[in-house]
Amino acid sequence: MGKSSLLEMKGISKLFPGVKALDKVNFSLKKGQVHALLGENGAGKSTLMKVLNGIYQPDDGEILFKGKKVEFQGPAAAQDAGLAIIHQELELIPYLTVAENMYLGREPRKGVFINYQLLHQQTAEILNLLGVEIDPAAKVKDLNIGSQQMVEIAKAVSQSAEILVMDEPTSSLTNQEIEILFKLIERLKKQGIAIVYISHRMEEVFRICDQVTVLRDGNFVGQVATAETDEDQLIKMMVGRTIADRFPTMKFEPGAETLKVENLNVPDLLTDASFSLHKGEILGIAGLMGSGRTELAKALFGVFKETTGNIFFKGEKITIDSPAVAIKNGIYYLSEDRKGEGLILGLSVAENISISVLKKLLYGGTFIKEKAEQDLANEYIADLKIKTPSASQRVENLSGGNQQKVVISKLLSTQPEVVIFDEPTRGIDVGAKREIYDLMQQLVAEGVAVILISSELPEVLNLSNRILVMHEGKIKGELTAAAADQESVMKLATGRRSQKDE
Amino acid sequence: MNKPAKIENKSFLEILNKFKTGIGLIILVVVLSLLSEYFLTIPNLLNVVRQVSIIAIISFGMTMVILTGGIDLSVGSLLAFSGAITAGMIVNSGLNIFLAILIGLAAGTLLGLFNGIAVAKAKLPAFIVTLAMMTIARGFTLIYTDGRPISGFNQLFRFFGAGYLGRIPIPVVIMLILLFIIYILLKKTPFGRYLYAIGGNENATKLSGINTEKIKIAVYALNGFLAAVSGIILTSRLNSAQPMAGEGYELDAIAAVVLGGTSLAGGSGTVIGTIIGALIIAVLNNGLNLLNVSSFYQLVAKGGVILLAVFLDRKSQQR
Amino acid sequence: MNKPAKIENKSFLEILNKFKTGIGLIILVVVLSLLSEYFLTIPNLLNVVRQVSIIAIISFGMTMVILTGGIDLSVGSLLAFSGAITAGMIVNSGLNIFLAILIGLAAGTLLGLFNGIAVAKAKLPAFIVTLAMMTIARGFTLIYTDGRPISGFNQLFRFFGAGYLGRIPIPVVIMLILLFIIYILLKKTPFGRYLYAIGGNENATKLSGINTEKIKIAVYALNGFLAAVSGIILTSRLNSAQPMAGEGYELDAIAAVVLGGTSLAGGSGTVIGTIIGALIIAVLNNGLNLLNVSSFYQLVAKGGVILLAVFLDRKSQQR
Amino acid sequence: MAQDIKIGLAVSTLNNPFFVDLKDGAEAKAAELGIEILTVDAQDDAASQLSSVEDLLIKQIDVLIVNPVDGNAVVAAVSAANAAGVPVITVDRAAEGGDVVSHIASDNVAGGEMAGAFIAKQLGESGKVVELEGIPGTSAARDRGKGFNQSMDKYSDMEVIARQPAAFDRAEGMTVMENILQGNPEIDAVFAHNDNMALGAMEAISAAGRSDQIMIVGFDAISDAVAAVKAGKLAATVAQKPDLMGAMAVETAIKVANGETVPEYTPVPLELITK
Ligand SMILES: Nc1ncnc2c1ncn2[C@@H]1O[C@H](COP(=O)(O)OP(=O)(O)OP(=O)(O)O)[C@@H](O)[C@H]1O
Ligand SMILES: Nc1ncnc2c1ncn2[C@@H]1O[C@H](COP(=O)(O)OP(=O)(O)OP(=O)(O)O)[C@@H](O)[C@H]1O
Ligand SMILES: [Mg+2]
Ligand SMILES: [Mg+2]
Repeated sequence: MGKSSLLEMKGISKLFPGVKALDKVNFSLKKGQVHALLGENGAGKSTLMKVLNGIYQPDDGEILFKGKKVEFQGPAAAQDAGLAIIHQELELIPYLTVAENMYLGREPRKGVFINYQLLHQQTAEILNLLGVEIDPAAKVKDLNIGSQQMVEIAKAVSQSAEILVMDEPTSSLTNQEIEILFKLIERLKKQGIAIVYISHRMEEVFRICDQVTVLRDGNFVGQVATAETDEDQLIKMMVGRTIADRFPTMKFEPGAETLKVENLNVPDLLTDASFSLHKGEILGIAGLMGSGRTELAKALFGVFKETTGNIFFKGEKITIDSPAVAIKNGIYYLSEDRKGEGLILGLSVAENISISVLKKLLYGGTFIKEKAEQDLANEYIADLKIKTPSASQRVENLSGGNQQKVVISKLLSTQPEVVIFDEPTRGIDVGAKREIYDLMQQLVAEGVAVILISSELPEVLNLSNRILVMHEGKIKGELTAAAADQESVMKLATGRRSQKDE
Repeated sequence: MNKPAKIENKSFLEILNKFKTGIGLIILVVVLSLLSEYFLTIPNLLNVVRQVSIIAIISFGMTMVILTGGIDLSVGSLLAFSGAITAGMIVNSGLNIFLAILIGLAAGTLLGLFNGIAVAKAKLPAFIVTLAMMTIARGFTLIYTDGRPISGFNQLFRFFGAGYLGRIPIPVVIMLILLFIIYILLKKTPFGRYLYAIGGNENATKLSGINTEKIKIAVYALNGFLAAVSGIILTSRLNSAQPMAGEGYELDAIAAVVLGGTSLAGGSGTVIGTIIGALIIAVLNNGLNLLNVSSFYQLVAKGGVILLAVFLDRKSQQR
Repeated sequence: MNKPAKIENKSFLEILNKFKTGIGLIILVVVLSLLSEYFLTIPNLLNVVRQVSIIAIISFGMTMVILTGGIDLSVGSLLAFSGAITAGMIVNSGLNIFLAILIGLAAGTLLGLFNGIAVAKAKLPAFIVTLAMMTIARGFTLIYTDGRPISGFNQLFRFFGAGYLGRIPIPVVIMLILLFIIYILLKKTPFGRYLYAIGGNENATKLSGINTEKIKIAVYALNGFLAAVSGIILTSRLNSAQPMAGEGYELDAIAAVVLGGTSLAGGSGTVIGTIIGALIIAVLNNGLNLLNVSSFYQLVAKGGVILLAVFLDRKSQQR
Repeated sequence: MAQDIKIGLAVSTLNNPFFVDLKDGAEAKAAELGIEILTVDAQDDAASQLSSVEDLLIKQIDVLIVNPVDGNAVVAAVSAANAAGVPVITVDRAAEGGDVVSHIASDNVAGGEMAGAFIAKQLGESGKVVELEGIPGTSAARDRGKGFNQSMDKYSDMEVIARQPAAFDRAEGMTVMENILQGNPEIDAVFAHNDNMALGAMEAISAAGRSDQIMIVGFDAISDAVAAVKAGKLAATVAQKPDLMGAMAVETAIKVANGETVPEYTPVPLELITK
């Protein structure tokens, strides 16, 4: 923390009603440095960065920027001073165009009007620089999540800030897009721009970061140079204990066929999907973003109205035309979109967990047994180690990882026979990830059939018994665990050749 | 960890908040008691609760609709329609009173059901559907009555609006029973829980295996039913079915719901809050009448107090 | 990647959709032309556009308010208030007409400003704030006019409501100018884009360093201004400021906005859609009169057609 | 002879039985004489009345009968008809300008006075009276109130102790009366600007058990009210003859269309209906 520090945050504390999110945290950043900020879900990473960007005012502590004390009254002040942030949650305006979003509040003008020509030109330049093909005039709502994330990144880059905060920028990017981002980071670094990088993916931290600062429960744990540490040490700093392996050793004893899918079609989204699924196995589904994995899962779950094809459940043909029917048949889908499709944020932990089985918790078929509901919730809170003050806490107030565990509890409460996990570990810290893997292991051991959709290839490779690879709405091939590696999956995923069971 | 502290803190604040809406009412009551000697008398208070009953019953249904994130502008017209049908069945068609009431209730429920189907199945915006229904049902009522009131009931029918149980007016009894039922419905049954869930996140609710369409249809139908109950009570109370009855009641009902702390975005709110909201409006009307405030100033005072009440309420919620 | 293709596809669909609302209008026009020989005549069409102008001007403002995710129920009362103030300044205070108009415009803007401050600064729900303002402004109007219409203007003042530019009625000219200005405002200026941004994601807009409070206050004030413009035109057209003018116009304006495809949740919609929506309502009123549909059946027909129009519109959007 | 005459009838509102009667009277007369009549309803909105009159003019009517929402605002509609060369007859309420060939109405001010005088006489020129007002700003509320208060002012011992609006609405009349009853232990009479409010007040008063202390006078003589007067529950109601008014308007319109001269003002008899 020498003289050349571009930024010094000293003794920062931030109190939310009843929660001490930050407790005397220190953080420093040098010019041209890529500095990782690590910690479990809810450790206070995002809060610290929001304090830095003037979104929250600290209750205590001071911020020195280029050696001078600063107090940003709002995001605009921080922007003016040369700070930019890529938010963890996408903060884009659906009905505005990419260009309008990128320059929101900073539009080039011609008199009182927006200079659209210049706006589109500037936007195109930034997007080109990033190497992504996005139309500046497209509406953001029409982009997929990955592209939206790239727009968010481009927006921050366009501010030509001296400090750029990236709060989990890769959680919804494809590998290809991640590579683009990393190249960009290298370039910005060379220009002397300092970057704060928040991620739950260790390999990324080791690849691009110089320094690491670790937070735990709102406290500063320590700062180390990346070169002088390793994964185990960082994990220990984060969770206070060591985690032996990232992945559990999976034992599969596939039993009878639970599900057989023949020529499942959804107009424009899914073409002729056929596969089978057995008791006690995990069927991984890999593919690039937009390859139709989610659509396949949702089609099985009865979300789409115009589905055609045959689904056999334990040998019997069934028609699934709504999630209710799917759940009745023992199939449950865990959405990739936790906030949009998983949780009811305003309801309590218990109310979220019980919602799918509420009808089984009734007195006289009419009134909810509140005690039974609480018991059910407490059982899962204990089993899954959900960090919450009580079962009646509003889900909104839980950290991301714990929210994910609530959705999983909801799923488990229905005692499903087929579970579809769609990106189950997105935005989840290392400790919690391992807990979710263990849970899958346990499900399989109990004879549940699992489908695992994930964009993190190591996850699919390490956890699956067999792997389906999708490309443009079609299943391009199937690989056994033994035959599958990064390369063989990517070949299929990019549609380079078609094969069956190599 | 200091998390347990947080939760206690929160729920304490929440209790305080619930209390606050009530406090607005209490302040109003105290002020009016000081200003008018007639206000705080048993007959006047019974009077106020009897007056509130019609709007309150409608606003119970409105609470449920708004909890799902919807709205229903047609309640005033449904009220008039059901009242007119019931009256017509009794007076013109000479039906048995209970049969007539059943038909009146069915009429309101049916139109409510139509609202529900248009909103839930056809996915049309509730605002427009119920605005159209407001016009259509008013048209039906005027056509059915030819624009004239229907009157001439026997004493039995008058019981529902003008009768008493001990000293308690029957409309108040009906209101309290409905309040109790709907309170339980919202608090203790899956149906009630699903209303909050739909208002909170309809998508997630659907993916949790709940038939959200069915629930929404049921809510609008129920709302139509409650409007019909109000309509029949009003008809009985006035001893006449007025074709223009209930005009503007939708705004009073929505105001009661929002004053009671229910969010127009859906997902949070209580029917207890709603009855307090309805009481604030009724007490205000009563007080202004008692104080003999001249009509133009009444409008200003009424608007001002509503604004003040919601301001105090939100103020307390913000901290 | 097939992404660019997808986007083209989408925007083509969108164009088709925009077209669709217009198609609803065209269908209506064709049907009415077949049913009534009087409908498709120049005098009648001029008649219709003159009739639509008052509601249209209000609904332009309403479009902006709704784009931000808000609502304004007070427009009808603001219209009456501004009209009354203008008329009073001319007739009672003997002011110069242009000065009187300025004062009238200022009156509407001021009350709108108050709405905006209550919504943006005090964070009160727009529905309740403007509902209270609806009552309060009506009270002010009645107090100011003592419940009596104000009339007795000179020919110059009557020009705004009853004059012509060539064959085009002045209210239509004013409406077209305002339509053009607001179209440009929404499409081409930062202010306009911020309205969409606030309605789309207020938090994100704030995080982009935009003073969302200021923008929201401005929108409600602007809406008050436009209500005042309508009020002055109406006063001039009727040759009298009616204390009860504009009652229920808020619902017509909102209906026009929603028929025009603007989402009540905010964030998407156009003022062109709104004018089409307003025209649908006006053509319907005119057509039903021309067809001599009796007034009770008119209500049913009007509600039915609105329902149908929004149904067709949403149907086309769903695929 | 009169076969191809087309009459336009613009009614202020059909949400009130009084005007429904007026319309029915006019339409019945027209049907009897085989005349085409086109009716439009303004729902008490002056602007909507202007629009619907414009729509009627498009249909090339020969005579316009208008029952104004408001006497001042209707001038624009009258002028529009004048400009189109269509003669105008006003019913019930007068237009404050424009060329009107004939006005047919009963006098609301006179009616209000009649009611006031009746109450004063019944009470021996001394007592406490409540006035239930119609929708503020409407001419009926204004004129009936004006007439009533003029007559009250004539008697030094007659006192109007409460004056509250109840929107011409029965439910509102009942609620407002209930509240007034709470605040005023001594009331001798109620005058309501229309029968709807009077009947609402009647229910409130009988529920409070004060029927024998308070006399109620309404206005309009709608059938419910007449029945109540017969039953001794209402003391009186001021009868207008809306159906007669409608019929007379049509007769006058035909005369106008045939170029005959008609009187500028035709009063329709008012009548106090008592038991
Ligand atoms: N606006 C808020 N109000 C109340 N509590 C909050 C708020 N924002 C954050 N918190 C709480 O502060 C703590 C720190 O949250 P923060 O979002 O900074 O965590 P994080 O380290 O970014 O976690 P993640 O990895 O899940 O993103 C958590 O306990 C969180 O619940
Ligand atoms: N609601 C929707 N409306 C229209 N198109 C959609 C919708 N949802 C997804 N798509 C499109 O369908 C295709 C597949 O979607 P999606 O990106 O969810 O696939 P995926 O394989 O599940 O990827 P991932 O799970 O990694 O996000 C994409 O082209 C996407 O843009
Ligand atoms: Mg975070
Ligand atoms: Mg997906």
